[in-house]
Amino acid sequence: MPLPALELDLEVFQGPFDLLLALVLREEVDLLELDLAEVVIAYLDHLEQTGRLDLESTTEFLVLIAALLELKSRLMLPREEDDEALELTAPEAADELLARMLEYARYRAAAGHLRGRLEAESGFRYRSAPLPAHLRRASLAEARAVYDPERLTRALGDLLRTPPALETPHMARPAVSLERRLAHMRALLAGRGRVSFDDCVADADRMTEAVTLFALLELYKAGEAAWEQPEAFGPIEIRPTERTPA
Amino acid sequence: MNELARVVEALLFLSPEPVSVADLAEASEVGEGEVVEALARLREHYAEGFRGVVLREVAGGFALATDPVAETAARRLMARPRTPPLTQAQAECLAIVAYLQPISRPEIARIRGVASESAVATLLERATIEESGRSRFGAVLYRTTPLFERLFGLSGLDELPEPARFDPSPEDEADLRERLLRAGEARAEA
Amino acid sequence: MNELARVVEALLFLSPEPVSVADLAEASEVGEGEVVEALARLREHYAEGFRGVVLREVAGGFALATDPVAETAARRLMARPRTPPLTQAQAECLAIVAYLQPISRPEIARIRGVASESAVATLLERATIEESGRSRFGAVLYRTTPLFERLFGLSGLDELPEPARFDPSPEDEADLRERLLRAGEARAEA
Repeated sequence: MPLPALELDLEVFQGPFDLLLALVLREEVDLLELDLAEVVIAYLDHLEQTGRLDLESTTEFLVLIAALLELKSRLMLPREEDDEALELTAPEAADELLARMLEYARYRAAAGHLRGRLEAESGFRYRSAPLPAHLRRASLAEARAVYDPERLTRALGDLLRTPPALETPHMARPAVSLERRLAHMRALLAGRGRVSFDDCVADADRMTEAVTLFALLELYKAGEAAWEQPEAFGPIEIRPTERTPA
Repeated sequence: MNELARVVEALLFLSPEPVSVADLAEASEVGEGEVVEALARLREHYAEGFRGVVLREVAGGFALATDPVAETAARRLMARPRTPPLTQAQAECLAIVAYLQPISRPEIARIRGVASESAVATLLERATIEESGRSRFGAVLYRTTPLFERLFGLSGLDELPEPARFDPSPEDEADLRERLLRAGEARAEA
Repeated sequence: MNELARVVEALLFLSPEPVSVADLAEASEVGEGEVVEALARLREHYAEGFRGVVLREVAGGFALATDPVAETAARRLMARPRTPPLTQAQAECLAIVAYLQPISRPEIARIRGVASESAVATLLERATIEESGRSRFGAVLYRTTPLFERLFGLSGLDELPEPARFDPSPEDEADLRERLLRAGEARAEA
C-alpha cells in the first residue's frame, strides 16, 4: 500500500496521510493538536482491511510516525530558560522531519547497494582449512599482552544475564512483552490490592517502564484498574476495580 | 613463476585471512616492491576466467578464493550453507554502521526510526560488525570487521561509494517537497 | 583449462581433506572418467617445481598442498600471533572456555544459546584455545593455552578477574557453570 493512500479521519484533520504531513510541514496543522495514536490506529485498520503487509511502506510509516512522535514530545516538553537545546520551533521541527526522511532514504539506498554487493560476492569462497599441524603453533616468544582480561569478564557477565525475552515478527522486536507486563500487574493487583506505579517497575529499565505504562492503559481500558496521580510527577496509585478477574 | 611468486602463492593458500603486502614482505624477507611485483605475476596466472581459483584484493590484503564457476559443485561438496542473505533491516543497520562508524545502537535506531536490536544482534553474531568501545554517554559503539570487507569484496572501507551518491537528486528532493505542498494546496481549495 | 578442470581445482582448493575421484565426480555431476581427465590437466598446471602449490595424490584422493619452497616463509608468517580485536562471539566463547575449562563445544553452544562453530574455529586457529581430551560422552573438550595467558597478560589462570563486577546477580550462589547454562537455555527459548 503506498502511504498516500492512507485516508485519515481525525479530530483535527481529514484526508490522506501525505497531505497531513504537508500540512504539518507548513504548520497549517498544529502537531500539538494532532492525536498521533489515531493516525496509528487508522493505519492499523487500513492494514487489516487490505489484508496484506507491505514491509516497505510499513517501514516508511514507522519512520514518519516515530519522527512525528519525537517532535511532538519535544514541543510538549516544558521549556527551560537556560536550555536552548530543547527549544524547537515549529519550522525547525518541520525542517528536521524532512531532513530525517532524507537521511533514512540515504541509508535505505546504501543498504540496497550492500545487498547487491553481497549477492555479487556470493560465488567466491575462501579457504578455511586448518593450518598443517607443524605450522599451527604461534610462537610464545613473539606474544605480547594485547588483550584486556576484563573483556572476558564482561562477556561472562553478558552471558549470565537472562533476557527479558520474547519474539515478535520482523521489525520492531521489543525486549519487553506487553502480555508479561500485564500479567505482572494483574498479579500485583490481585496480591496487594493497591499498588503504586513505582512498585510495578521496581528496578526496571526504561523500556520496561514504558511498556508497563502501556499495560496500565490497557488495564484501564478493559476496566480492570483505575489510577490516581494527585500531583504532577507524584506517585501514581493504582487500584483494581470490581471487574478485575479473580 | 619465480621463486618469490611461488612463496607468495603458498602463503596466500595457507593463510586463513587476507594477508597484507607488508606481512608478505616480512615473511618472505624481501622488500614490499618485490612482493607487489610477485603479486602482479600471480595475478596474471590467476586471471579471472581461466582458473578455478582467483586472486582477490580484500580487507586490506590479498587472498585466494574460488571462482563462482565452481559455486554449485562447491555447495554440493561442502554441504555448508553460504552466508545467508541480509534482511532489509540487517542491510540498513549494516549500511549505517559502515558509513557512520563508530556508532551506537540508539543512533542507529534514531536513523531507522525503529528499534534495531535483533538486526544488530544478528550482525554481531555473524561477525560483520563488532563492538568498538563506548560513547561518552556509555552506549556501546559498533564498527565493521575485516570479515565484513571480505564478504562484501571490499579492499577497504574507502571503497564504499560516497553516501551522497544514494541521496535523492536535488530534483527528486524538490519534487518530494512540491508534491507534499501541492497536496496541501489542493486540500486548502477543497 | 576447461570448465571441469576449473571446478575440480576449486573443490580441491576448498577442501581441508583429500577428495576422492568419486566425490569430485558426484559434486561436479559428471562421470569419474571425466574427473580423471580433468585431474590430468590440473597435474600439468601444478607440475612440481613451478608453483607454490602442488597437486598431491594421497591416501583417499587428491589434495592441494604448499610446496616446501615456502616452508620458511610460512613459518615466519604463522609464528606471529594474530591478534585482531575479538568479536563478541569470540570473546564469549573464550570467556566460557577460560572460566569453565575443560568444556565441550555443545556446552558452549548451550550457554551462548547459538551455534558457535565459527568462533571456536577461529580461537583454535589463533591458538588461544586447544583440545584437551574428550568428555565421557565423547565430545572434544577445550582449554586455554599458554599463549592465551600471554596475550591477556596473565601469569596464571588464577589471575582471571572475578566475574562479580559484571555479574548481573552476584547474590546468586549457584555454581557458575550451572548459572551460565540456565541463562543460556532461557536465551535459547526467548
